[in-house]
Amino acid sequence: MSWGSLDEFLAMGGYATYVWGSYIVSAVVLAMEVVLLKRRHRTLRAGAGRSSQQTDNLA
Amino acid sequence: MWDAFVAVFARDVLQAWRRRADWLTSIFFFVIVVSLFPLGVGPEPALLRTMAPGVVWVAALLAAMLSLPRVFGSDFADGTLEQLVLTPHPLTVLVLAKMLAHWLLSGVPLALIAPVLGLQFGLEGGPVGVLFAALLLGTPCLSLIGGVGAALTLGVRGSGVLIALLVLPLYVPVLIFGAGAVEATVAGTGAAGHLSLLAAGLLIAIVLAPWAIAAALRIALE
Amino acid sequence: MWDAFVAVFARDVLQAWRRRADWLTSIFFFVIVVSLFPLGVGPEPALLRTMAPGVVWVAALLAAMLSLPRVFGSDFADGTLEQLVLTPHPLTVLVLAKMLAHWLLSGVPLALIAPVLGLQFGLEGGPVGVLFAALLLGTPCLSLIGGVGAALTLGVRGSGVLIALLVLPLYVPVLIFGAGAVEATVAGTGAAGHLSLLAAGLLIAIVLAPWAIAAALRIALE
Amino acid sequence: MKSRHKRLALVAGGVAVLGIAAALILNAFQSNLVFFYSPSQVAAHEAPHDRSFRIGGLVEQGSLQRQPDGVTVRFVVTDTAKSVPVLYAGILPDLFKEGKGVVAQGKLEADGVFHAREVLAKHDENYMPPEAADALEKARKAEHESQRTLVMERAKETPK
Amino acid sequence: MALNWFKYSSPQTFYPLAGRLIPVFAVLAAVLGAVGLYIGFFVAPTDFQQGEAYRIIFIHVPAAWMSMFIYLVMAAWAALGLILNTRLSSMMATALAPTGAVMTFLALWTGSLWGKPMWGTWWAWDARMTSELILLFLYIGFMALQASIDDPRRADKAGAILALVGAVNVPIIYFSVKWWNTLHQGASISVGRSPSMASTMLLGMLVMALAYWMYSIAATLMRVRSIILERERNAQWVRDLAGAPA
Amino acid sequence: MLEVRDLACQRGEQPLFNGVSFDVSAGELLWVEGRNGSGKTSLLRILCGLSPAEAGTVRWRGESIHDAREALLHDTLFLAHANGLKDDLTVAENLRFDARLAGLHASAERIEAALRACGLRERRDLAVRYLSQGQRRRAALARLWMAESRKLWILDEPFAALDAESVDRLAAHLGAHLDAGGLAVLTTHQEVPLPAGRTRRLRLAH
Amino acid sequence: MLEVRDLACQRGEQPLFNGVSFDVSAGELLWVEGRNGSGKTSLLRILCGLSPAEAGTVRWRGESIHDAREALLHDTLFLAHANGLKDDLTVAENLRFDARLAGLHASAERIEAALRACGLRERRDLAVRYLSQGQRRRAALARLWMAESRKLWILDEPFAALDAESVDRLAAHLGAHLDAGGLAVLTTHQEVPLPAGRTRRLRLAH
Ligand code: HEM
Ligand SMILES: Nc1ncnc2c1ncn2[C@@H]1O[C@H](COP(=O)(O)OP(=O)(O)OP(=O)(O)O)[C@@H](O)[C@H]1O
Ligand SMILES: Nc1ncnc2c1ncn2[C@@H]1O[C@H](COP(=O)(O)OP(=O)(O)OP(=O)(O)O)[C@@H](O)[C@H]1O
Ligand SMILES: [Mg+2]
Ligand SMILES: [Mg+2]
Repeated sequence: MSWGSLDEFLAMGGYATYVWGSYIVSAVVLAMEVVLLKRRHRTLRAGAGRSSQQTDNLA
Repeated sequence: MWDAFVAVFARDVLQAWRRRADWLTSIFFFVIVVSLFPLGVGPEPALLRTMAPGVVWVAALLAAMLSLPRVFGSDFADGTLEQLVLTPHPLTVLVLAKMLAHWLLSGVPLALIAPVLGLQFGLEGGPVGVLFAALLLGTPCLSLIGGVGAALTLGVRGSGVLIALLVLPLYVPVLIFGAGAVEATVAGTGAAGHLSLLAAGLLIAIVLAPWAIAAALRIALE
Repeated sequence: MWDAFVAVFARDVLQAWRRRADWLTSIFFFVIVVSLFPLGVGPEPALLRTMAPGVVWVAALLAAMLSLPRVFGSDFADGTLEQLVLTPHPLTVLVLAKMLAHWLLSGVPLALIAPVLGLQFGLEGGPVGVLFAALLLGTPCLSLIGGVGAALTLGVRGSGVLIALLVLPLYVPVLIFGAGAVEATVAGTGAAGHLSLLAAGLLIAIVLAPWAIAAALRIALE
Repeated sequence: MKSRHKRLALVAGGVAVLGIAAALILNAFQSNLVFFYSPSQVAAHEAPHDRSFRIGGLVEQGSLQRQPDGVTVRFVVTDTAKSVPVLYAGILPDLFKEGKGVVAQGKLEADGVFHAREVLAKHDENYMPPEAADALEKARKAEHESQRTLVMERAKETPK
Repeated sequence: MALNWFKYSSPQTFYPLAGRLIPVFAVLAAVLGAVGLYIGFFVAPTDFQQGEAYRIIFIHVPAAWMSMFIYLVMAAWAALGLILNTRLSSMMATALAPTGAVMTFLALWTGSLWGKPMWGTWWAWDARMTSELILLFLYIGFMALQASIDDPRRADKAGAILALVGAVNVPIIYFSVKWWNTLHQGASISVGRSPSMASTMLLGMLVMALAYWMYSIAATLMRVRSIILERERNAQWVRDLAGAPA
Repeated sequence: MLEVRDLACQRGEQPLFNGVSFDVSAGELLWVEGRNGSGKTSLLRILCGLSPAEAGTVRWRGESIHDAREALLHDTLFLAHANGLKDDLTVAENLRFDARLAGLHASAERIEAALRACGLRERRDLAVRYLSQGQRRRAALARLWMAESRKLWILDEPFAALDAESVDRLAAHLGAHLDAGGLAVLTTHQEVPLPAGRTRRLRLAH
Repeated sequence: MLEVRDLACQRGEQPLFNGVSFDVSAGELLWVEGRNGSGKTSLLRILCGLSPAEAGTVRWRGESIHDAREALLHDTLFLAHANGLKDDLTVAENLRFDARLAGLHASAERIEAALRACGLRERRDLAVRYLSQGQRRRAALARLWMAESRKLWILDEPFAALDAESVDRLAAHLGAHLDAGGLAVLTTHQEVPLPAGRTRRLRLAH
């Protein structure tokens, strides 16, 4: 299958809203999940560091 | 075991009788919710007749749900639940007794009142009978499924609405087949299929729900 | 006095924040209840559109009501209510703070989410805006009136039915004018009348309800 | 010892009850719990009377007529055994074509015409390029006209 | 072998293992996703009846499959945690839920965007769609329940019971199109029947399904690592991680 | 300062007590004794205006508490059988809101000090639902360490569930309160070292 | 008969206790002491199988309580901080249901006798919500007068809120229970006359 032009590709045979609506939302949602997961893990690692430093200070 | 079953059942019924205001309220609530719809939607008879099964069932769902937090909540707060768990009898059996009492006090009255409400909405004899039968089969499911939600949310922050979130999705099939039974009768296509699905659901719930409830209660007490 | 008002308000909000699962779920509850109706009634678009205002309002009423027992119930059980009554500030003011917190946490989110649900039921822009406005005016009424009921139900045995009888009739006008406002907009007759009635009801409730609630709380503690 | 017996009895009872439940479920699928009714069911008076319901089937080849007003269409829904004429005013879904599946919501009027308020397309689970579909169609036509594989066949079979 | 299992069922040993596995699955997901999209958009032909709109299939079906599959896996881990009392199993269940909910949401979203042009409606209350919506509520209920219980052990057990009770829904979703006649069409792929789909389309769908699968594994492992850190934050080994780069 | 005359109280059909009269003046503690159910709690609730009495009068600073309710409330701190704590809030939060509400001076340091005095510093950020029975009682009592502005303490079984050390601490604090010219009315079934010399007893015979 | 080995318990993030071991044999009473929050309640709940222990074993009649849960429950009576009474039912009703449920022998005369022993005969038909704090505790304790078949009594602060007379009565009853070959594990912060010679102490240091 080959598309005549980029426009034709973007038009998706007249179903652009639906096809791209699906694909873009899926991409955004999945990307967001990954970003949130990374952030959560990063803050946790940082937090682990801080709390251990605190105990170090106390000790 | 049987003695303990009866004791739990009798105590719950007696307590409900002492607090009859409480469960009368939930029945009253049912009646009010159903009666509110003609006020909100307008008095067109055909419209009301179409809505009737759905409205009655949704109201029944909500009424059953409203009474759920009480099922184990008060036992949990005053320490009787601990005593229940510490009896030498299988907890599932005692739980079944509690659920039976709950159904008798919240489900059966709804089933008895619903026909009157159905008539008010212009339903005829046949559909009203099916409505009654469907509620009689469906409300114990509501009690049992609801019991699982109630037990799971025991002693949990913000349990009231969490119950709704857990339980309402599980209520949906009961709602669909319950309302479907009446609608099918109105439409003249026969309600046997819907009713037997409701009955099957009830049997499954009777077997599985007490087990889940008992496990959840044990966890809540840990 | 102002300090105490803020303290009560802040405590209730903080407590709700601690139980944020609670009010997050209360939004879900509202959404789920509204979604139950198409399941029960059947999917016909015209029917759904007709029912929409009534359904949304009934659901709002229920969501507000579900959270009511908590407003004073937990304070009563754990003894904080006694402490509240024993402060040197006017109890009506403290009660008003509690009701404000309740509305902010239960009423406002409903008003915010209702437009989305209205769209799902096929309502258009104009009616949806009115739905929003009506809920914004109506939900504080529900909180205040419900507060009277909640206060009366505390402790006094056998009062449940009485409360249902007292409070639900008071809810009915809110419901009728609230749903009526939206229906009037759909019908193109303008919602100004309904909305100003709602506003009037709200003002009356703000003046009278705290007083009634305070009195009821004192009685409950005797 | 005794309590073990008790527990065993409880478990056995549970299993028996679940068995009954399974039987009831099977029984339920004998009757019609459906999203839509087929024209045969309508003909056999299994569909609701005086009430709105959904009808599902194929749009009969050559039955589609546009009324002069431009929005109203008439077509016949068939499951090859029976058929029902349908009247509808409104926007049709893209997949609405003669010979394809359709689900219409509306009411069967006394004149025997189904007045639809909503028309949905129901398509099958086959996916292929147009050329392949053409080839298949030609082969099938050549083989035998009467052996049309019907989209709605499965739906018809379901109640069994 | 058995020994290995026990070794890796301790959060402390699993944490670094997961850390090493994540890139593998992430890369697999990315590569398979790229290949799948290429096949989907540039190799697979137009459909004879749906035109280009059918291309939603490449993300709808994987999301729908994963939504059900993740629920089953979650229930299985939860049950394992309930019975064997292994901490890691319960953490896996907790970690799976949000990804499952995301998949369910995507299945609903893409399905409804697909339904509008093809069927003529965004939504119909048929058995397939309703039961999928219930699945979303079950996921949310599971997460809300666990979130509102402070004690993680209690949260695990309570969640496990809910997960098990809700598992009844999955076969209903899957078989709904068989049991009732729904608006949603039947399965294109089922055991004992050759797929009713052109082979390049099928290939694209399967590759995308694999990509989603790998993605789900990677996301779940990432989440389970966070959960391990949260729950074991007082263990010495977590404190020792402090200086080390994440 | 607190004058009680001919107080009578009835519960159900039987009178609980009749003609109870006493005075408590600044620096004095009244220990209300009596068997279970003899009406101690009922008496205390009447004193702070929560329940009405069947007959008799209660005067605070010379005024009837019905006419000068607010004056009484400004001066009174009441601790009931129930602890009056929110299970969902932490100890510190409970204390803070409670103090603000009661119009007590509740700076962070004072709360900290009160918590330390009650041996709850380490639990300050734990939700009350996780406290042990005695820790809850202590959290409720922490209020007393912020309540110098309150002259009249009415305490129903304040020593319940407390361990020996906490009992001593509370008794000492009561002594300090009396020294500062405060009054206290309390009940207890336990043998506790109440401030000697300044403690009067009232026995409700039933 | 009750053997506890190396019990450990954790609440929140900190261990409450570790390596707790003791034996209680027939006719003995174990008094679990400790400051507020030292883990007494937690220990008692582990003993009767309500909570899981972090580590360690509890054996009753030689069998682990996890394997022989039912045997333990047949022999055990547990009284918690909470009274386990239904506010809406009368004292007599509470007692009757409770006894039937626990499988105790609960004829009308026995209930009557138990009520008399607890000094609640006059309140027998009063709803529990109207009882005073101490009367409630007594109602909960009335169970002990019907529980000869229960060998192991686990009592969490049984003396709380009781007046002196009731304390003595309960202590005497405990003595009788031990005489009959029973066992008891209890906690209390009060100085009560526990059966001399047969009482052992376990101090949970925290
Ligand atoms: C909101 C609406 C929808 C929901 C909730 C939904 C849900 C699902 C689910 C749960 C599955 C997996 C079950 C299975 O594999 O049999 C599935 C599969 C599928 N869906 Fe949907 N769907 C929706 C709309 C649509 C639409 C509009 C189409 C096409 C026009 C579609 C086409 C498919 C296809 C082709 C499969 C794969 C079937 C197979 O090969 O097994 N879906 N859908
Ligand atoms: N409705 C009623 N009918 C009969 N008696 C009642 C009723 N309500 C309360 N009582 C009795 O009134 C008394 C209330 O006593 P109160 O609570 O003041 O006792 P107390 O001295 O504080 O006892 P405790 O030491 O146990 O706390 C109890 O004896 C109770 O049984
Ligand atoms: N989630 C938690 N985080 C931290 N500490 C906790 C948590 N849950 C419980 N605790 C602590 O565990 C202990 C529980 O003690 P327990 O109730 O067994 O005490 P106790 O010895 O019975 O005390 P009391 O004499 O007051 O009844 C308390 O110190 C409590 O603060
Ligand atoms: Mg008292
Ligand atoms: Mg304790």
